[in-house]
Amino acid sequence: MKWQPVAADPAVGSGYFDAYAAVGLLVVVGVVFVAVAFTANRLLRPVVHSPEKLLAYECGVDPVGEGWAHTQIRYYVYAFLYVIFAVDAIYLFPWATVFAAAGYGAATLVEMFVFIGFLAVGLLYAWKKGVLEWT
Amino acid sequence: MSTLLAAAGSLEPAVRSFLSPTGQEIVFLLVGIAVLGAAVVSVTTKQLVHAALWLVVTLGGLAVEFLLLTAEFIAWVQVLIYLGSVVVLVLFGLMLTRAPIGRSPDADSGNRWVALAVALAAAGTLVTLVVDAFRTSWIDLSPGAGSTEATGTYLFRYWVLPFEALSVLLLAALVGAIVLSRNGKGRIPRPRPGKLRTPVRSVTAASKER
Amino acid sequence: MPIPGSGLAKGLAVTLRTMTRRSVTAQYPDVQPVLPPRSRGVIALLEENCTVCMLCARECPDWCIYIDSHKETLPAADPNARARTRNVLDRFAIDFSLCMYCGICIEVCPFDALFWSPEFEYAETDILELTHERERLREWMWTVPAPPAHDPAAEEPKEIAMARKAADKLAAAAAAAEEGDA
Amino acid sequence: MNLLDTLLRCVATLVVFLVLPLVVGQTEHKVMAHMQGRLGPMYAGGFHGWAQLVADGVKFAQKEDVVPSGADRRIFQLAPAVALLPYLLVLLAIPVGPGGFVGQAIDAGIFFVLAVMGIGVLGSLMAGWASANKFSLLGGLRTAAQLMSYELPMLLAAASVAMAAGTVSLPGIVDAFHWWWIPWQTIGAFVFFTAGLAELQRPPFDMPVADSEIIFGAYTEYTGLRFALFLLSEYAGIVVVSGLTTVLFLGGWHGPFSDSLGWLWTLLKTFALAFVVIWLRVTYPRLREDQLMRFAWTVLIPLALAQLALTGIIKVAIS
Repeated sequence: MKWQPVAADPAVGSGYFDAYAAVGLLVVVGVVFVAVAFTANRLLRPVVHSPEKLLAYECGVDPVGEGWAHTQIRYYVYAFLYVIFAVDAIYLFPWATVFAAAGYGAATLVEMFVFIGFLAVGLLYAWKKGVLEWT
Repeated sequence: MSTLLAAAGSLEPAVRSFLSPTGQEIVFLLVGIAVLGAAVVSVTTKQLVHAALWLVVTLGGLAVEFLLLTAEFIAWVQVLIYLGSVVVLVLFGLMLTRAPIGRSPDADSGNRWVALAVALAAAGTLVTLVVDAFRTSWIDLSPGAGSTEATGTYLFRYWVLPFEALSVLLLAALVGAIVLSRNGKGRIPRPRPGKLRTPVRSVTAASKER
Repeated sequence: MPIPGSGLAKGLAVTLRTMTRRSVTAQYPDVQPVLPPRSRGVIALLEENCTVCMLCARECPDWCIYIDSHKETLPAADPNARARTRNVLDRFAIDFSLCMYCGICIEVCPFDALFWSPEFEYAETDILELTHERERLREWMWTVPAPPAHDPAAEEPKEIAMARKAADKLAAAAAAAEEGDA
Repeated sequence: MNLLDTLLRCVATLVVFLVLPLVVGQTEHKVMAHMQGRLGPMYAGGFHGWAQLVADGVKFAQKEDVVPSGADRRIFQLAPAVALLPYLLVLLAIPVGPGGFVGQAIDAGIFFVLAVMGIGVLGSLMAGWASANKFSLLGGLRTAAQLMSYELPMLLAAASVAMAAGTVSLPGIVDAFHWWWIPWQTIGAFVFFTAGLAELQRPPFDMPVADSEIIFGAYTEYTGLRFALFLLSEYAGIVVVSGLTTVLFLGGWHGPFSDSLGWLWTLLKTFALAFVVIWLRVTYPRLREDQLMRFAWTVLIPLALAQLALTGIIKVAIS
């Protein structure tokens, strides 16, 4: 769809709002589906209480301690890396739609390469510093 | 600049009445109230992970608001970045440290009144700013004005320099994250499960001596 | 130097090839399996041969054989002789929920009272039912296959050889007596 | 706006959402069995066990709903729905045939699809945290780490297609497709499909649910219908990832006689990819956690960046 800088015509808007109304309707349909499934489940299922059944499953023995254990914190760095790179990747999409159009061309390509280049440097830095090593 | 102005809509005084709202306006208002409610619950709940999940509702609701304002691109960026990564990052962090099921007695901050004051001040400033900037002007929402293509056009026509500056900022953030995750010199002395605590070399040397 | 990824491709080829072949699954309840000879299904008891020597119960690695017996005194046939005692079997049970089918009991039985039967369809819904009492064990005897024939080139079994030797000796003695008479 | 028409499209999407994953699941049962020299289900429904998954569904619907006593009840119960519904929404936007044969065309197609799929992770995270079980928590953490590592190559590869087509609308991308895109975008297709597989936590990328070490990851405590919903979301995920790869990289409805049989082409390509998903599962062993991370950050992301550069240069060269 070509973007047209046309303002103040309510008729133009119908397609856009229709599309997202359909999405909203599908959300409702999905929620109704889940609700119906669980109502059916509620009517069909047996309920037999036993305290053992409600214990946390730990390979058949009684659970030890509580439901939390200390885990390695190393992967947290990649979460940071991901957020930064994701913000970067987002900018690729608006660029992707316009860079080949008339009036942008090579200059925009170079701009983007500079942008990606900076991040590639960041990735290389991370690599070099041993962040991307796991063993 | 004409496209920019056109996209912003006419800045003429309102000719429409606020008393006959359209469907979108009603939905916008309802979602806005829901977002506000979720935000309040998110900061007042005593359960850490619940707070993060209410944040999901808040941010998701904001995405819907963006959609209703025809800012399609921003809306999905909101979902992708805030719901998909920032909240996941927060949840990840909470689970890695300590987020027990149930209430956390230490979740209350002593600064709550200060925080409330700052929040109210910030909100007041923003509302005043927006009201002052737009007064009663009516902006017609034309779908497409917030599409990916339109955003790309603006970004690469008028805002190239900030865009490039952003890449430097992101690089700085990246380097900062890496530096922060290491304690000064060399690598973090990480305990390595499944490996001998004693250096491997000495073990092999000992076996050679034998 | 192999091409990188050739191992991965080879793996994919193996699974794809296997898919095109006929599967080897035996469709058991519909098609009865062809069991190899000497299959270990269940242990059968030939009660008449049992002398309550308790060897099987003692050798059983997981103690799944239960034997109860009492002694019976047989009146002596000859007034000068002592009265003889005999062990009488009261209970012989194997708990197949414990049994690991090692077959040691069968090996050690000196009087051929225990046998392998190839029957294997005796699953139960109650674990207690898996303890087969002697009646049940005796029933399994009907399913014990005849022992396989000896190899034609094999040596004659010792029992038969000895019996034949004795018979031959008797025959020879009889023949000698006849000759002496004559 | 024609409400009835839209409602019909939504219900049709729901039906597709419920049927296709079952077909893929049944295919997996049979294909996996035969690849391992077995037969797979043979009884349910009479002919080669075709109704096995229907029977499973009926069984799941009758099962008791157990919520562990230590669990955070609400979140525990909400998690399967959060994991499931995003795939339903994504299915709406995947174009099947030419001329508007799509649940609902959305202008920001790729964006919508990637953003909404990202929400599904929250379901696993909620399940992992709320179960009050160490294995679940570990599974949830692994899920988060894995999805964060693989979301990025997926985004980059999708951006490459958006560059080639000059649009982010899914029907627009398929319309702009030419056969020579396939060699041009091979690397992107590989990266996208592999990263998609990892997002689904399918073997060989199933570290977060590694059954031999952390039982079933975030889903350990789930029973009955809630467990079934998680399973359904996994198979719906296969359909969605295969469908998206088809639409983005394999030309969707393009093929011989594509005017009338376009939808058939899309379905065929989707099923071929779903078969590949199953095939990979049967063939390869599970990657270790460090291998997973290294693969994403040192193989897929550089490859995706290279693909971006290639796409940009060629696109500018030909325009």
